[in-house]
Amino acid sequence: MRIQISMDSVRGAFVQQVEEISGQDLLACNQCGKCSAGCPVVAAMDILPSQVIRMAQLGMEDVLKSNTIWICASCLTCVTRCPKGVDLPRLMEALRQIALRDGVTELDLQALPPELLRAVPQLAIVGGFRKYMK
Amino acid sequence: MGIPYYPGCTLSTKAQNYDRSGRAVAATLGFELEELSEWQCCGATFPLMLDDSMALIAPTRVLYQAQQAGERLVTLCAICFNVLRRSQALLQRDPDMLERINWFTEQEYQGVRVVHFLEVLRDDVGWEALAERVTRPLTGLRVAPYYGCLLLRPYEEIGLDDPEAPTILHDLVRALGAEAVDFPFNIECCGSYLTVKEPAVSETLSQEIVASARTCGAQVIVTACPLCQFNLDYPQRETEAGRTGDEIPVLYFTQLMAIALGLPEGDWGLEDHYVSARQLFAEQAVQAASTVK
Amino acid sequence: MNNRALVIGAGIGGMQAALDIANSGYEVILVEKEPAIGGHMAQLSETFPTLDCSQCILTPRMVEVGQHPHIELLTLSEVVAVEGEVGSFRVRILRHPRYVIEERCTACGDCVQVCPVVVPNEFDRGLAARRAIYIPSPQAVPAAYCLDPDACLGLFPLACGKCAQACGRDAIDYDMAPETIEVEVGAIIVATGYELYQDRAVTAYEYMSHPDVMDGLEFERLLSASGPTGGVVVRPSDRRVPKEVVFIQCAGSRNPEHGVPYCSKICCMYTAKHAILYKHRVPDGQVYVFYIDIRAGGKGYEEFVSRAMEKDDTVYIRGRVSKVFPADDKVMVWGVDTLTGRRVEIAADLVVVVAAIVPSVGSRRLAQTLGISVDEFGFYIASDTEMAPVESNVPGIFLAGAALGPQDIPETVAQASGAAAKVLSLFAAAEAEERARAALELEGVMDRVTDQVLASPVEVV
Amino acid sequence: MSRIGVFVCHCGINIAGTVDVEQVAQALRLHPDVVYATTYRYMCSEPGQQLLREAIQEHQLDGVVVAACSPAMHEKTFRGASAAAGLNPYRCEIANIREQCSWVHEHTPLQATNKAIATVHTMVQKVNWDEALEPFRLSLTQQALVIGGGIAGIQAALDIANAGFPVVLVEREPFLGGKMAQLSGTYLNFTAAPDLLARKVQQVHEHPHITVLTQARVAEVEGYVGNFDVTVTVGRGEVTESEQFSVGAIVVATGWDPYPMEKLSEYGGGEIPDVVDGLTFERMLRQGQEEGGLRRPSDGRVPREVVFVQCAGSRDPERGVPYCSKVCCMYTAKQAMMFREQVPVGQAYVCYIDIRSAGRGYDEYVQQAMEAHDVLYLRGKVSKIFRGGAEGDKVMVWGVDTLSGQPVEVAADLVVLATPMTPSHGATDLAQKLRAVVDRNGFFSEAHPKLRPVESLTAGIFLAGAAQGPKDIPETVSQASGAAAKVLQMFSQREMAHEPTVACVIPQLCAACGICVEVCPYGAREIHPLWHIATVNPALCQTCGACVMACPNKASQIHNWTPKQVLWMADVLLGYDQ
Repeated sequence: MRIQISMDSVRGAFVQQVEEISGQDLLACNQCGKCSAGCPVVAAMDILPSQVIRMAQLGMEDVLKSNTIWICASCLTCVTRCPKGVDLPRLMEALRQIALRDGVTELDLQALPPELLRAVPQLAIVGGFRKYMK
Repeated sequence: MGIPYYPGCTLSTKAQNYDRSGRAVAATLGFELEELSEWQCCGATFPLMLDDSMALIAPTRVLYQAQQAGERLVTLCAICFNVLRRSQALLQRDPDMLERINWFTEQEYQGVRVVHFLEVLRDDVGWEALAERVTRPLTGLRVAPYYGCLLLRPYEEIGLDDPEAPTILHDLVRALGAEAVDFPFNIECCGSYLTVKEPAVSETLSQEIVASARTCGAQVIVTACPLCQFNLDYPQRETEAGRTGDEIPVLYFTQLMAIALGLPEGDWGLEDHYVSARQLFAEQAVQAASTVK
Repeated sequence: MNNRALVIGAGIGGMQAALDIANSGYEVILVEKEPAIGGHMAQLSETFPTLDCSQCILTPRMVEVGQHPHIELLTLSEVVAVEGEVGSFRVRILRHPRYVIEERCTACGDCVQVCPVVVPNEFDRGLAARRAIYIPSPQAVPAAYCLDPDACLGLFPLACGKCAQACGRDAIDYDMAPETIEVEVGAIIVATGYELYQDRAVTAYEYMSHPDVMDGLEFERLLSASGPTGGVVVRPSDRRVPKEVVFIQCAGSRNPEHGVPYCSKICCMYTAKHAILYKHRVPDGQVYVFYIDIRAGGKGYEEFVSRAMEKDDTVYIRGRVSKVFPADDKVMVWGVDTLTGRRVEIAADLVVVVAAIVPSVGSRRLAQTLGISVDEFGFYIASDTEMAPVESNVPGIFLAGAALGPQDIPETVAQASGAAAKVLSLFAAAEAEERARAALELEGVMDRVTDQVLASPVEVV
Repeated sequence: MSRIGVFVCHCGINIAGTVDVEQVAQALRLHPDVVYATTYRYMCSEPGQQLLREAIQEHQLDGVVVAACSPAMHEKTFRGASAAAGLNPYRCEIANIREQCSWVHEHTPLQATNKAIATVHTMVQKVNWDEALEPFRLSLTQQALVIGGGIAGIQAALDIANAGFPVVLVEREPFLGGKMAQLSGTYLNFTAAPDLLARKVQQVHEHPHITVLTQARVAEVEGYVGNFDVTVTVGRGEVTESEQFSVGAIVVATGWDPYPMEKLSEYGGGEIPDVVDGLTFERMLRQGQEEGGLRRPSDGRVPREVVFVQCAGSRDPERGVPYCSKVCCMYTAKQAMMFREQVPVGQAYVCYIDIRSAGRGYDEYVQQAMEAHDVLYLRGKVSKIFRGGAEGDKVMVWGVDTLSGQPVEVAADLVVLATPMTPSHGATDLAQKLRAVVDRNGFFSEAHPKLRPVESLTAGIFLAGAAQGPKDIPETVSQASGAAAKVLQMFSQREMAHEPTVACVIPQLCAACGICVEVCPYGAREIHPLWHIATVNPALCQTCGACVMACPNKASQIHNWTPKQVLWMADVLLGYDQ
């Protein structure tokens, strides 16, 4: 399967939406990979954070199916070290929002072990609601 | 002297020991943490979307309430600190956004300085002055300061310390007479709210962090964030398999201060942890008990 | 020591070397095989990273060379034999006939009006046509027309003769014959430049077979305000404005199996420049660049590539292109994005193959004539590539520019001045020595006189 | 009544595509002072200049206006052509109808044409009042100063001295050789750098025309092109002595310094002893050659796994330097191979973003590192480096391979950071003394990035080597010879010409108030002790106009830019209302 690349993908509605919500210029990223190299949660991701930007640059909407955008904990390690000043956490947030606004819900509190739910600090739940639900 | 203080949700509930020790320590040093008369949740996440001004309303309300109380607002929770400091920075550089929020909330927010209690200690008290107040020096105790994310990042808006090689908690630990243990994972993320979505991921991260601190010889980890504290502490809880013996207690820096500054054991709040630190401070506890008598 | 220099090749490298020597007061013979000087730089639209108009900065240099009292310019000429050694090389130069008397031609263009032959214009890389009698470009130096004997309907015997009839100054001479002249020079600088690779590794991308697949120099002409389209970017097949343009870098380069193994050095930068210039001309267009590594080493170069990405929305795709083929009115490009690990295809309106740099035709033969070393590709080899980069293995013969290997304009200019410095040192040192010898001789004479005076009997008063 | 000729250039379509050039010529033909006006496709081309020369003679023109591109581009060209036809070149002026007209008014051709006509009219008025000036002839000192005794300075000094001209070579360190003296090997010869350099250094020391001053600094530079007076302070043992030199030209070859390691805190720079920069590693390799084996700094053990981190600070506009340091890809490949030669059981890893081995033979060189020396290249920038390993004796490197999409971790024995080449410390200070310009990164700016790469923007000051920007040894050597060529060209004559369009003082108006002396940034003014008026040193004047603005009496004027001329030009412009 070949991915078709054209103006409709690289300058399409998806790219525009991501850039608009995040306020980031996707093409400012030159794919050096430093974000992926330092990401503390990269082990749990199915694709690298730099690949998330890459797919967004090329207008590949199936980036929304990647678990990486949900694993990202907005720890800001990447943006602290990015040589080009690309705010990857904002891009991740934009992608999450696009998915959430599309009706995806990623948080299921019922699925959590009850003892954890009882123990967890309030702000984790508030934060979780904000990050994973519409 | 009183400083307006925002505890936030977690410090009013699950992390009361942080709140209690913080207030007690501040009072001892001559600062009264004066809780805002009215406040609500800050939102727990700084809104990262440009088209989402709604999420800014909650933190701006908090900031407005603080403005009524004074010029600066002190926080203990690193997450509240991050949300409020970034919100303040955003409103300051984006007057249009400020106007929009003010219009919507029908208030006249102008600006306050959001500081973390650690900054008060460093800039108002000073490490030397603090050291002089120590009555039960933690000599020989190897403490690993764990900074996490939100106390330091993003540097442009937070600017509290060097984001790659922070020292503020190190300095505090040293002022209390303990040894500060440097470990490479001290600015790695604990997983934050992943704990409610992917607890396993978050647990792996916290194990790495704790293991790194242990390898470097730490006896106790200190932090400034209730979520970090939980994420590092909870996975070390006693399970059916029992304990490994490798556990390291995870304390708030204010608890360590309360001990070193000679406050009564009631202010320490050591009872609320999954890994107990009591053993470590048994000597100080005896001293505390005798002082009370 | 003969204080005259020979410079072979009148592109920007040869011109710079010639000017540096001539401005120091020495005579220079500048030999160029084409009818006009300026080399490839004259064909360029703008230059990176400042986007200066190439002709605007080059033309004054060309005119300076053309009018310099110390430069004898021999166009349509080739060095065919060299004898002797440093200080006294005897050089035979073959001068091909121009069939137009330079001094008489006013470049009025009356001849062109009547010439019935139409052939592709080399200066515009075949994107436009010229007549059998032509001038390569309006700014050409020397500003004289020339007759292409291969295209002309016939010179021997004369088959047409219209141009001579049209010429009001009797400047056209069909009987001009090749001549060989012999000159003596003290030093030689070789600056014969480069060509673009046109072999298998680019023809595989439909270059030569598809009108909308072109090389970098063709694209330069397409962008140039003085080019065949006046700087309007249209594709050759249907003269429509291409909206999606694909650049294939390393076409032939870094390809030891099918092309050349070396990196051509300048392509990354001129591709970024092309992307920026194209976007200026077609603001709603989109550029894609397939690359392996982006090689932007040089002052302001990294920043320039960033500008192509950020300001002009160029999409860089890391991976080689495997196949290019026609698909309806598009050119289909099959490549890969090695960063996502996905195969990609782009239906392009225009494809630019960024072809490798190879030495100009005849560099091997010239090397043989001069006795200097060449590598397997035909690039000249310096005697010590690190510590003596402009000196050949023959004393008195120096090297400059892309004939030594791919390099960009500033490097070529600096290196050409470097080669000129070697010649100037040589000449000036010889002059100083001569002066010293003359002084010594004079001193000798004086000594003898003194001796004689002293030897003669002196009367003490 | 003047006899002025007007020549309107089409510049292909650059001007004629917007401005109606015929109409411009037509309008100017009506001007009482204009006796000839025409248009041509490319005035700068040889036929264009021929046209100008012929018209000057045929119509006995006493002034010329060429309406074309910016005077920065072609003023010299057309003044040269005018002079060739016997017209005083300072009565040839350029009306800029391209940069300031056709290009900026592309969408309003009518107004553009009117503006072009007004512009040309204005310049005709200026020519009317232009004096026929003659360039000054200035004497020239045929001695050169070379600042910096690295390979660039050495090469430039040798080339100038070999032509028979005396050279003063100033080096602030006790020895010549610069950074190259610290290298173990060059690309092609792993062990030869010291020998290659030593040979050149010896040539310099033995050269009869070169005066070498080590532990010396340029303290002061007075004067101007052709006649600089330089004060050099030389450390001799305990004492520092001052020496004066007169030189005609100066070559700046101050080289580079490594980027401060402490700035790379996420890489443990300056903190972890086994994280070193490229230059330090060169010294380690050299020591390894001499002492029979490479050792790492912390514990003197032989490093088995070495990670080379490229772009450690380069290509990082956010926190490091924005530029690419150009030479690191190549020296890293070299160092990786040299490491393998000294530690055959070792493994080298190179973390990179793009491999920049551009040029003939360079890509093959990196391929050789990969194929023959098993160097493993990982595409991705390193994020974090810290102490680790079971014994705490390893250096942990967190990187990524963006090609397999996997984060990677290497427990290395040694990490080599390819840090940026930055301008030599003190370069900006020196630039100030020389009145030369540095770019925002602190490298000396060349006069033109394409065609004048070895000249600075200040006359008589030339550039060689990494002082102008990152460069490797072969490029530096070529360029240093290039700078020498410019000096030799200058020295080929005993005199040099200087533009006459400089400031002057009308003595009757001058009150000797001294304001002009204060404002002149070039030190070109002084109050004459006897005549008691301000005077101008024309060789120093750069025609900036500060004195003209400052003079309360309008006594300070610039030749061919007199207040009278400017006001009358303004009159023409303002009165022109269509």
